[in-house]
Amino acid sequence: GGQVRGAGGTPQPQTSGSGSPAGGQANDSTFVYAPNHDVVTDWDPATSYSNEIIALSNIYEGLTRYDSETHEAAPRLATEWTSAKDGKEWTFKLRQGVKFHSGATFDATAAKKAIERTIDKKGGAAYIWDPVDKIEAVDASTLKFTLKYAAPLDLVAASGYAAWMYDVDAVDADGKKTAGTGPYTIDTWQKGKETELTLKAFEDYWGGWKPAQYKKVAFRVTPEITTAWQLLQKGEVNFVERLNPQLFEQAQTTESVRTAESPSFQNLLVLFNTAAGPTEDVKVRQALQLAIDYDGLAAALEGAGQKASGLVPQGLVGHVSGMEPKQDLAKAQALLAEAGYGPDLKELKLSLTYGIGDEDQKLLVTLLSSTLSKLNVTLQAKPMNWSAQWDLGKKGGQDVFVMYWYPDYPDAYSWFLNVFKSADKPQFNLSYLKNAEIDAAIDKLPELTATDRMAAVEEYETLQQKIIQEQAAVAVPYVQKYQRALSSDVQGYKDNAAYPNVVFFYDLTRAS
Amino acid sequence: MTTETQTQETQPLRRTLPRVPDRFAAFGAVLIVVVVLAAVLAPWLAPYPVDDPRPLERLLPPSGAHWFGTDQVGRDVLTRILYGGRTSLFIAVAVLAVSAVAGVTLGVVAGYAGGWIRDVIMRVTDVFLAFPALLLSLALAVVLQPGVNTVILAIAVTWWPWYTRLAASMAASIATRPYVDAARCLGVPAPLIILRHVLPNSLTPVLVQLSLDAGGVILTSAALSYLGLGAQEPTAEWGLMVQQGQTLFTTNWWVVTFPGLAILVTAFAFNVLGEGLRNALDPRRAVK
Amino acid sequence: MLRYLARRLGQALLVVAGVVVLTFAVMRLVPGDPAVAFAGPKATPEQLAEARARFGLDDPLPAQLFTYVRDLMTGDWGVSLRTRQPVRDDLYLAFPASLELVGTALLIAVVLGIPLGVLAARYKTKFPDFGVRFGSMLAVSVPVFWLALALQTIFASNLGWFPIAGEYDSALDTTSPLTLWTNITVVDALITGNWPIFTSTLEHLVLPALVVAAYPTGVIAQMTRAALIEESGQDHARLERALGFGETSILTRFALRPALGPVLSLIALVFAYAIVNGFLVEAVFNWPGLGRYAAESIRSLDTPAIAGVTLLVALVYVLANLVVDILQGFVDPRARTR
Amino acid sequence: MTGHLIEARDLRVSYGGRVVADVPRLDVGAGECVAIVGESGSGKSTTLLSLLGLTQNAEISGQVRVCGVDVLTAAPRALRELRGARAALVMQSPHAALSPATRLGVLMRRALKLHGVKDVADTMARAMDAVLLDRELLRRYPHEVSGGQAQRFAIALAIALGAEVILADEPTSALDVTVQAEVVGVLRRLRAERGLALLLVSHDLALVSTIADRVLVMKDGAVVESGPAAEVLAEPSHPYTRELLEALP
Amino acid sequence: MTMPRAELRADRVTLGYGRRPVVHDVSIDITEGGVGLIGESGSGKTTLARAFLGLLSPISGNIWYGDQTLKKADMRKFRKDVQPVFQAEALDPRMRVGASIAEALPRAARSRVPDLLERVGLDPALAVRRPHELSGGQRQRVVIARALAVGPRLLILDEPTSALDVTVQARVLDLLVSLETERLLITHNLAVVERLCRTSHVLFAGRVVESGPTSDLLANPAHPYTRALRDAVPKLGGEPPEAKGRTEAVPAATGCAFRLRCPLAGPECEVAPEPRDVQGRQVACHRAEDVLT
Ligand SMILES: Nc1ncnc2c1ncn2[C@@H]1O[C@H](COP(=O)(O)OP(=O)(O)OP(=O)(O)O)[C@@H](O)[C@H]1O
Ligand SMILES: Nc1ncnc2c1ncn2[C@@H]1O[C@H](COP(=O)(O)OP(=O)(O)OP(=O)(O)O)[C@@H](O)[C@H]1O
Ligand SMILES: [Mg+2]
Ligand SMILES: [Mg+2]
Repeated sequence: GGQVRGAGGTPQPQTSGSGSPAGGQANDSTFVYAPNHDVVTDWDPATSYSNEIIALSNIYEGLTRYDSETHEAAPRLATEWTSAKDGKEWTFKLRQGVKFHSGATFDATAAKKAIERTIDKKGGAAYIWDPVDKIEAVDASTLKFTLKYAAPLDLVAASGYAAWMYDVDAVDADGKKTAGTGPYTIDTWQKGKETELTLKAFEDYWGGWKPAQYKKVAFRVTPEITTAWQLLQKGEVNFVERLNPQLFEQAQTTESVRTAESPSFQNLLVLFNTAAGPTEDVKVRQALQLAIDYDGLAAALEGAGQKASGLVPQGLVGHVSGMEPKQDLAKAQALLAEAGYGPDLKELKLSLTYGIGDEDQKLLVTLLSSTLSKLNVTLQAKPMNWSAQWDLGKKGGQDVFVMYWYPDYPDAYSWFLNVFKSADKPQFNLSYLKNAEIDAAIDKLPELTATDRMAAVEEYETLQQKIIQEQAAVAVPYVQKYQRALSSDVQGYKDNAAYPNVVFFYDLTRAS
Repeated sequence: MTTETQTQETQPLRRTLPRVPDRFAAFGAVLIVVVVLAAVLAPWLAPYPVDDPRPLERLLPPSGAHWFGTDQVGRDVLTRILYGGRTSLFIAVAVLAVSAVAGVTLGVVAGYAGGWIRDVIMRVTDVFLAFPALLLSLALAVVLQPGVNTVILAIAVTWWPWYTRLAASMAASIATRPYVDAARCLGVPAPLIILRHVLPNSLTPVLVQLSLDAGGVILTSAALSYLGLGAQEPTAEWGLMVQQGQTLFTTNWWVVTFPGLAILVTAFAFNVLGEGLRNALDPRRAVK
Repeated sequence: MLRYLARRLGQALLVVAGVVVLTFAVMRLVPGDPAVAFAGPKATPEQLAEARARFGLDDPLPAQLFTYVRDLMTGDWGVSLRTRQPVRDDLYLAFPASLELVGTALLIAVVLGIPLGVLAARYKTKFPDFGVRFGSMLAVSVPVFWLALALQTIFASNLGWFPIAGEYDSALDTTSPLTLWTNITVVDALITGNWPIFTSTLEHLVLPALVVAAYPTGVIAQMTRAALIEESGQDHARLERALGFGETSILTRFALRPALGPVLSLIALVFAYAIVNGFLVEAVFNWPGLGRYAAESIRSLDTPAIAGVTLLVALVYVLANLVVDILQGFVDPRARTR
Repeated sequence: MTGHLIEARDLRVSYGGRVVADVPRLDVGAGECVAIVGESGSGKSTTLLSLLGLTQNAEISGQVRVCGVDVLTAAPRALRELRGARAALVMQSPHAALSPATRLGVLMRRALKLHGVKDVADTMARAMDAVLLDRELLRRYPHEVSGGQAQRFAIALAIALGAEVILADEPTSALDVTVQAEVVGVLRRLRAERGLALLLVSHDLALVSTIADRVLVMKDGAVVESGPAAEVLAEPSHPYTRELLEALP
Repeated sequence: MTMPRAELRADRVTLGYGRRPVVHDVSIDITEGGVGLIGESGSGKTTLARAFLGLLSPISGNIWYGDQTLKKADMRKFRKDVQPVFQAEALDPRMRVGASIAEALPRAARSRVPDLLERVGLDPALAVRRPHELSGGQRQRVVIARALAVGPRLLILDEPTSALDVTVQARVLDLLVSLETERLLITHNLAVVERLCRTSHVLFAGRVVESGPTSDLLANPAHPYTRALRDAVPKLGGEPPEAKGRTEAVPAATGCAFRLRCPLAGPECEVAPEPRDVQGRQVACHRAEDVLT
């Protein structure tokens, strides 16, 4: 028998349930987002850990949301919070009158159940709740966390993954129902179709609805940048998450299109093997750091990347300004010579692995290998699929490992804990750095962040100097920059680096 | 089967080539010579060093200094096309050599031996034929790390069955020829019969097919590069160049158009020559 | 005929078995752990172990092959590491769209290619012949992805004659929802009389189908021409001439049918080729088909999905060959007794 | 005008400059049978084909009139009307001469319609009867009938179209002698009944001697001897003809 | 005869391609004085020849070589003893004819090529030519020369002259007669059989329908098919051969295969006739006595 594609067989009701719009012009158009790959793979808000963040962020809400301007957590389902006992106890006051899409009421018990379920599922980014020892629903509107060790729980609760509040009884992995409190719910979902997902307004959203807001959203999967750009020009889509620099430039001068640029929390790490091989010699590592053409790279990226300053991107606590690296070939050659390599000395052979199909990484490799060949250094660069690259990395199979890093919740701690804290079996510590002093400093970071901001900032700065300058374990060429393009009639768009590629559709209105 | 085609099969290539060569085919041959020369002489013809990125001179449109413009890291597109020809032609020649040698050997044995040997070889061939070429190449490229050698191996693995099929059918028909029977009656051992009689007489259509396929191999390797699984930076290769330039199609057309044209012209030249040869030798032999 | 059919079927099954084993081998050869692909880039060791157990990756290889074959037999094509859906469901969605695209392309190829071949054969060595040969050589030589970009930019973006991308205007999903029977949009729209979606799909089909059709059209035109010229040089054409038939009617009424034999078997080959070629085109035109699915799967090393696509394409190839062999019996009576 | 149905003067056919057939004079009148004999490759088939303008890529000079039509200068349309309807060709290898994917009946019906014959069904049936072929054969494809049947079908075609002239090229070379006897019998009957002019090509001297009125002997493209069959074969004047006759086993 | 006989005989062989038998249950001894095989085209003559040469294994029955079946026989010796002469096509078009002949010789004996060419009446200078540069008659002689190179005692000749002109044919036949070898000759030219073979077998639809001394057989056939063959041969200056009216294209599937074309066919012919001895000949016909005059 035939099943119906589209509006579930029932034509849309002529008048929507919320009654007539209160003044102003109703916005009956659909906001179309053009992502470059499939949107949803995992509908479970507990375990979702992938591209679906661009949809789920509009369906689910957390207790807090990171504010990209103040660099702090801002109220969302929690209206206010306090921490006590050196950051080991946190109490959140919850917003009243919030309803789940399922009709159930959001309260402290529901929140507790949601977080506990997320922790139990152990999927995705559930580890962010690791510090939590106990959750208590003190009363309907008060939620209290007791921690095992100090942690900035307000930032954890702002995470884009594993921090959603949902009705645990209504979770549906098949993508037919949603269990969040957010402004949108699923309208249709057809995996594999061009318009994979459409969302519709949740009429009982606690924030209420204004006429100019978009009540419908569609995700139209468009893998080719050129195609996306042409669709945007024709007005068939409203938002393209990323264009290349040339198209972006063209977009800036195109009338029907607006552009937005903002730095992300994702930076490129060039990790040098500190444990074995020629890069065990710190001089070689420093020489490599100096050989990278940072300015050329940034120029070639034409705004898709921005020269990094230190390990922590701008916008996060812990960012240090004035740490921008510079190419210095003379010094690099001198350092190499000290290590016994160079144009008139021994040839240096280095192996490097990077992500296959990544244009920006490829650019880095292209530039670096041609520079190094002048220094009598041969770079054997292997593009690899992530799982293969990582497998090799875990075995210490290369001299240089190129990868991106980004935090799961907006906190610089992730770079230090995961990438530079020593480990017997390296997971992401792919520079294989083993330094007790650094380890000790890293361990102190959460508590400092939760209790003494100023001290934390200082500690972050010292650590970065140690890792980048003294140890030369890593070079950080650039932070990725988002270059968005959107229809010029869309108003209210603001990028939030803590939620990569997410558009909060509720905040948008259409100019008439 | 008409007697006409039978005699054509058995005549030496020299005799079956038309006296007035097909003008179309001749045109293809000339084009191929030009392309090959350009590739071979690349180091002397190329105006710039092949691997010399200058980020500050990136994406310059075609001009007197850079006839075909520069690419996104500031390398001269003309230079890279000239050098890219070396890679692409090398890939084509290597793939065809490997797959023709493997395929024809197996095919001739299958066709001559018949019986279960033929059955086994042909079923294996069928499996590889049914296996989508591009997909198998892709899988192999993933297994073996992308790069020129992988491209060669990957395409060859999916290419040989065609020659096996062709050679097997030729050999099977040759094996029933009286002169093969005569050789068997004289007591000539089978390997020698294959080498002396079956192989030389099966080769003509294979030659034609080789020429037709050269274009196909270049296109496939370009498609592999296009999917990011072919040649890798900083190797100059046409498919890779198109792939890297494709997002610039609307803004910086020269980065993608010239390498695309290079592929088109080369594939065209080989196809034209192959089609000309085929028309001259056997108009009916199936194309792929 | 029946025995012949049975034999062909047996052979086809053998080939399919071979493809299954080969697919399995390739899947296992791929370095890097499928579990990593499943569990994500920042997976913890426990998550990895769980994934490994789930996919039976710790079993010995023969056991894995056995499980794989048994699952295939029961219709379980595995679960995609990327979409986390059963691969069979994914394919069930993606394949019809590819079929729609490739089917249309082949239709175009046949409808254009055969008459062009006839034209060339009729005016052999004259201008039309030259034109057709030149054009068809170009068509088989042009890199598809390049052609796709060029046509899209020129005809959709600059001239605005055709839509840029997509299968049909998705706004129609709400105004005139489509009832699915075959999952092939045009077909379903046609049989349910859904004209808005039908016309919209046709509009969207034009450009990608033309791109995919380029290669088969060229090959079919060449092949038709060669076969016709061969046929019209045969003794029987001389008899037809001796009976007073004109050249055109000899070509179309007598030579074409026997000439179609080789052309037909070509179509089977081209069909599989076009599906794979479609992979490159689908990305450019946002066509929600197998190609996009395959490309994404390859990028994320989604081995069950890659294996599924491979198997499906191989099956289609085997099936197409089978159908062509049978069809050939109808077109060329000589083939029946062979 | 001599009133002959076939009339050729100084016919010279060459391929790429090489003369393969040079026939100074060839006449065939109504009811007559003329045979061309000679060694393989001597230009017999070429001569026959050139009489209907059916050679490919050949240069032809001289004059050829068949049923009053000047074959070498006639417009394509006039040629098409001549061929089949008035002058029919029976080709060397019967199977190869029939389009493999066309049923015999379809071919015959198309040919009859082309030449505006009325009562198609009736005519077809009568023609098949005339060559003693089962009408059922019309439903078959060429590969489903035997060589003798195909040969007789070709003759049936000529009869159905009412041809005045039949040019038959080695109609029996591949056949077993029993089948050959059948084919020859049909042709003889037609000559007697309808005044059919028959031009026969063969290298079987014995066969020729039994049915031809006149004979042309060809060697290396040239006619070396010609005259009444009985005379030429009984008292050959040219050494080659003698050689041919002596070699008969 | 002083020369030892190359004993080769077929014992109730059934031959075919794939599963389909085309020759049924045929027994033929190759005896002194030449053995002829005649019959309609497609009746299986070539197939039998290939079986005699060991190029095709029988589906059932055996080919005996001396007192051993071919399967068990010493093939090296067999190959020396028995050689085929096919049509001129039996030369590899790419090889010089000298090389084709030399292929048959051991390395040391390559110098014998000119001798062999002379023996078949060819100029040794022709050795450097390729087949297409020779006339049909010359090519046929090269084929014979090559067969003779290994010193065979028996030649299997499949239509050695049918592609040739009568004049050339005569010369090749003279050559064959002059050779001191046994022969199995396949042809559809009755006059040639008469000249070269003491015994003959007539094949129809894969079965031997009549065999016996050639002269007897042609002078006074005992099978209606043999008689039809003889009668249909046109005679120089004679009357045109008589047409019989209806002939059927396909042999009958059951009973006597010739029954549909046989003027004498009666109800008994619905049963396939077994070969029997009639006046010193083997005949497979129920009405052989009526055929003999
Ligand atoms: N289309 C052609 N192009 C070139 N040469 C040709 C062509 N057709 C025939 N010939 C040549 O013309 C000569 C005469 O050929 P033709 O077919 O007339 O001989 P024939 O007397 O009929 O011989 P046969 O008895 O073998 O049929 C031969 O040498 C042949 O090779
Ligand atoms: N290679 C083959 N495969 C299948 N069938 C074959 C093959 N060769 C011959 N035949 C068939 O076997 C039968 C006998 O063929 P064979 O060649 O022995 O006939 P023949 O008596 O030599 O005929 P001719 O006088 O025409 O040479 C024929 O029906 C033929 O079609
Ligand atoms: Mg002839
Ligand atoms: Mg034979």
